[in-house]
Amino acid sequence: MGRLFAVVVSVIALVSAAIFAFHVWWLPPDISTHGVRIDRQMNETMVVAGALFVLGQLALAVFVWRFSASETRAVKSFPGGPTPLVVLATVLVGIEILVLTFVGSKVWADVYQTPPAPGSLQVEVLGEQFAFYFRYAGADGKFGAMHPELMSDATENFFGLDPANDTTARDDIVVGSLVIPVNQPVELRMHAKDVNHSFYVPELRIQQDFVPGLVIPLHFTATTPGKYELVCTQLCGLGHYNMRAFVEVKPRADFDQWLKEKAAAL
Amino acid sequence: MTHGVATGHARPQSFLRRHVFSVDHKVIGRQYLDLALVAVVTGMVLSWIMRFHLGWPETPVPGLGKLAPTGAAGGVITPEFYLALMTMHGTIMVFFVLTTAPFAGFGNFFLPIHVGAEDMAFPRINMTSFWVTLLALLVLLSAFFVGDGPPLSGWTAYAPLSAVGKDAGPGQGVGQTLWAVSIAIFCIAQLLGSLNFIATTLDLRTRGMSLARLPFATWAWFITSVIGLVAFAVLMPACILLILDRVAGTSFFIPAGLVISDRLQPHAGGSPLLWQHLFWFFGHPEVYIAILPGFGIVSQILPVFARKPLLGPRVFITCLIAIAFLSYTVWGHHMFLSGMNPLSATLFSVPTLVITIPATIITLLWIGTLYGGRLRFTSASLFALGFVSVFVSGGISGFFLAQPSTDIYLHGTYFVVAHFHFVMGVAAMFGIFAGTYFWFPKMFGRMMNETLGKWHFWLTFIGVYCVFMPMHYLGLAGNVRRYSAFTDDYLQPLIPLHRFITVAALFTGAVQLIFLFNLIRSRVRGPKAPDNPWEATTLEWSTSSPPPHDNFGGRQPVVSHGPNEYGGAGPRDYVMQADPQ
Amino acid sequence: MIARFIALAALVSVSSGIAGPPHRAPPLPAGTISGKVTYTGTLPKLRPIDMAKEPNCVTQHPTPVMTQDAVTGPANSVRYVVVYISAGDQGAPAATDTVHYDQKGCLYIPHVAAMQVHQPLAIFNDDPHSHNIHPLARVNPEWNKSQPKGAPPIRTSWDQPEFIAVKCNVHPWMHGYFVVLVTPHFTVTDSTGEFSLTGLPAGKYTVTAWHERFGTQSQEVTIGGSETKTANFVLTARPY
Amino acid sequence: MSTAVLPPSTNVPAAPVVATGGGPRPSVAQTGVWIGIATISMSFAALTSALVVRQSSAPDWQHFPLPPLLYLNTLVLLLSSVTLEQSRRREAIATLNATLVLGLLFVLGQVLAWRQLGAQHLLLATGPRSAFFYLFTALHALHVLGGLGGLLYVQRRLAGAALAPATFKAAAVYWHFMAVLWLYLLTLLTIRG
Repeated sequence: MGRLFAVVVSVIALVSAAIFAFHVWWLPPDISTHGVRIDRQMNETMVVAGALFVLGQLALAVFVWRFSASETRAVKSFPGGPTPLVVLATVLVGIEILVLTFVGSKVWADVYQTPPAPGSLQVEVLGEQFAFYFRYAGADGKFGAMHPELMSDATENFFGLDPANDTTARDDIVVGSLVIPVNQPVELRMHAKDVNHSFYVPELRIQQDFVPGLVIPLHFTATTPGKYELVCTQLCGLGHYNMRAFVEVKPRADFDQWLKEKAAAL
Repeated sequence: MTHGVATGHARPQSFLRRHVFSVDHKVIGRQYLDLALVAVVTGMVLSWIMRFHLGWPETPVPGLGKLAPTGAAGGVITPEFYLALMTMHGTIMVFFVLTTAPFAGFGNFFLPIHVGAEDMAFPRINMTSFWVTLLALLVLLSAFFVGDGPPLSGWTAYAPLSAVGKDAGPGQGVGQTLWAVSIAIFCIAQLLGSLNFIATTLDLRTRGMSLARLPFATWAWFITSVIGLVAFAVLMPACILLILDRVAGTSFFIPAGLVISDRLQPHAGGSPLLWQHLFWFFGHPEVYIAILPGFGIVSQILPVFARKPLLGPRVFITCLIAIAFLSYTVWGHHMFLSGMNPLSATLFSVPTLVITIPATIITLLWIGTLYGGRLRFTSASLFALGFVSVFVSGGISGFFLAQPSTDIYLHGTYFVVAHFHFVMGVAAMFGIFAGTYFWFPKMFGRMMNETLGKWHFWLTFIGVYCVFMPMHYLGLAGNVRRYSAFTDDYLQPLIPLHRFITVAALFTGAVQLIFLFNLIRSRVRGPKAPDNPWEATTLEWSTSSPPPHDNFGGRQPVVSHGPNEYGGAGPRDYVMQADPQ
Repeated sequence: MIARFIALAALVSVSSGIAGPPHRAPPLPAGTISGKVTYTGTLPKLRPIDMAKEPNCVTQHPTPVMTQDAVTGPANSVRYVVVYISAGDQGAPAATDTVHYDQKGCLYIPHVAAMQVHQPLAIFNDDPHSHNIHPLARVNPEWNKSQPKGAPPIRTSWDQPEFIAVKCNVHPWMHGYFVVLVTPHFTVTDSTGEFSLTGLPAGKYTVTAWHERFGTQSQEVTIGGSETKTANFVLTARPY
Repeated sequence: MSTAVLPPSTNVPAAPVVATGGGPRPSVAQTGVWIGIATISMSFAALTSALVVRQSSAPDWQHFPLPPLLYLNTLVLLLSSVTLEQSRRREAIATLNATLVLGLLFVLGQVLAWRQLGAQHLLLATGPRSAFFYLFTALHALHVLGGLGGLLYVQRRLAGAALAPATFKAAAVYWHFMAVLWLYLLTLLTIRG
């Protein structure tokens, strides 16, 4: 039975690892400037963790195979006692932790602890049960103030703007898709209207929660034109699974044209 | 208050006092395990319905339309019903199975015997904590029968979704209040239980039972109860604040200006992140509350069946203590992307990674223990070995989630689901199974059927890998968790993989019927168990199977040996703790 | 299938404004109040509804749908105005025919559905995806239910008179009304803004016109016998 | 091979018979009380951090003077600790009864203080500071009531001359902790005004 156990564990470990190694299911291609480094960090972690996983499972398998019951043989203790194992684990895992932390925290810091590049396109994002809405400042470059008491889905006043009294709000463009120009830094300012939501675009390698009561900044640069899906990853209620929007990355000229059309329709 | 073991309590005569409102820790331990069994069957059935829905979202579930006319009219599961099932599945499993069975269940039965006491330090408090746990479970389950049904905010109940009331969705009215009340009640039960475990371990050890001679499982229960004491002492006030926000109009977690379903909420100034901090300060240690008893059980079982001592017992205990300490410094890794200060993400990441060192050491100690042993394969030892395997699988994926940079992509995906199901769900369940096969003879005086037990192991072992390993792949492909259907274009190609998982989950679930059958049949028809069927050393094996009311038949055992003396030469290769010097 | 056909037929009848219960024989002699609803002032600018998050709803509407909170017709006529007898009515048992409310192309059809208290209401989902129906009732019990593709219709009724806003949280632009009335005499204007309340016995009535954005107006009308009286309403529109 | 595991027959090695209760045992009651104190401290520490976070999360922390009655209540509670200590040292019933009365007075005084605040329209949901005030005082009062229950038990055992000194000590430790906890909460509520 020890041999059976060893074989089953080995097969499970090797098949599982092979599916990872051959990228049978894998991340979609990256379309952001910072994503390359996240992918590299992911790959490095995958190699290290994968090695530990396979080695751990195989060691278990080998020991179980080798030391199955035989009532005649005297038991032997592990050579050197626990000390070599403690040293092995501490050194091996310790080095791994140091490396991952040094490299990884730099990747993290570059995405979340740096200010957005000057000249970033400013877009306000509103997360609500169960949709995202996006706001561009319009011709005046200014966002109208948000008034929760004026928010109304029925009249499409998702951001609670007050165009009657607030002239900066009149030219704000509010749409249901995030349209951005390629290769231009974008800065989002994220508002939650009701409960927690999250902003996740797998291809952009970016994810960030919306928190009610806070305005959360997020910035990135998209490098490949196309249409991608933005989904909510923070449980927000019954329509959570259907809370999504599309991110359209357009060439600069197309983006300008789109913005002009939207402004004209106001 | 009681005077503990010195005066003891006589065996009561009435049926109610002996079997229902018993203060005997053994009866209470069995009651906890029975409660966990009811809970785990409920939780598993809920997960079947969820899995079925994920594979075939538009196919009506036969008969479900009658059971849940609101949530699944015509058998078609609504998104809110899916989320309600998910919330109840998580809450039931985490609190009423993974906390209850390995810790409160086995711990209650065996901790007093392990230390050589005739009962817990406070038997009446012990009884109270069981009945309070049952009350908490009943309050939670009652959410199925009220108003719009159970809450849908998940077992983490993030505010303000959980705090603002019924505007936030079906189930967020009475159902969510019942959830919060149930968890607050559960905290009371756990605090009382932990108090008993700690006092018993500290004060009621028999002669010769130094701390160094405590069996490993008891060490694990002791450390778990210290963790639990701190963790549940934080969760309870958090639940009280949540209840006040819901029913008394306070604003601890609800900020100003929220508009939910076109209604401006009458709250101001609260902090949603406060709930997350309080919850995860409890929530991460809770992971260790679920898994550390498994560590103890496996460390106790492996030497018995390898016929040699656990490698590095002192290292093992040092690592347990290190994990307990570190578990309180890592809660922020659940909140990397929550909107808290990004700098603190790095600070929380480091202890999270460091905690893998003691965990790795413990794993190596188990594998090293096998070296040079004479492994005997029983259902118990197979599940203990399986525990090592699934714990490695679950632990490794933690490397990805502990780093903020890779968590950016994987947070909120099935990768997380795979990780915690392996490490705290499956591994803890394997610990429970190992403990059951190991201690059943002692608890009920009858042997379990080994053939059925082994079939149960093999099918379950392969089954859980088929269920949970593919979830890593889903996560890598960006599959978001807590979705009731995958309508997004990029998720649709993943549905076949979901179907595979569903089939595997239904299969693995069905396999558990073997266990259930074995459990019930062996309780009445199993062959009589000898006192020490596995040739083990700890005190429970020095008394009869099952132990008498006062555990040692009016005698107080004297301990002269550690729990780890296996592999000696001679006809009997082990020395029992109660053997004379 | 037949039931579905009848459902649609009834739906058309409701949405085209002949919502009065047709099966009850009106007491004779009976009068009629008819008229037209128009507006003065500046209309709010209609915005195209952005349905981008639900692509199959986008494809169902080749030209973009405009918001429905201020729909007007030729000659300043106002659509979706509920005109009903708010006082003077003797009351009547609830109509037994079912009011049908449909979700199609991520819109509520009709936008405004008027019904009597206790009158059966059936809500259908004709879209190939899930909706949730959330009537924001305050007097009546509020509820919020999803209706996935393939789920049976939701059958219900309301016990108290109330103007209930209905929304779909999954598609925030979906917005409509259940107008629950005591009287059997009510109608919802079509794009001509014209209405006609028939079968009124002699007596003094208050006729009320309600519009979700332009507010409420009432007039007193006395019916002497078998006659037709005119009551026109002019509502005030504001740009914001 | 599964049968090979079972030893042919196992006799329980005879554990030496020892008279139960031999030798002095540490008081489990005292251990229990100290663990309880640790737990209660942890809960209030969590609530304290909640207060700090909540106070900084929005500028809506209203200022109101605490009812002066609280200071009188504080004296009553401190006095009860003194009488309890006297009772414990001399095993005297009279001073124990006085402690019970003072403890009850303290709880009644807290209720009166709530009523005074309520009369100023400062209720639980009025604002964050009043919410924390009611929460802290109510939770503390509940724990004091629990302590009173324990003291009642002590009183009954003392009257029946069946009280272990260690048990009395345990009850006293808990009661003194209630006073310490209250002083902490009062200070917190004052400096976080």
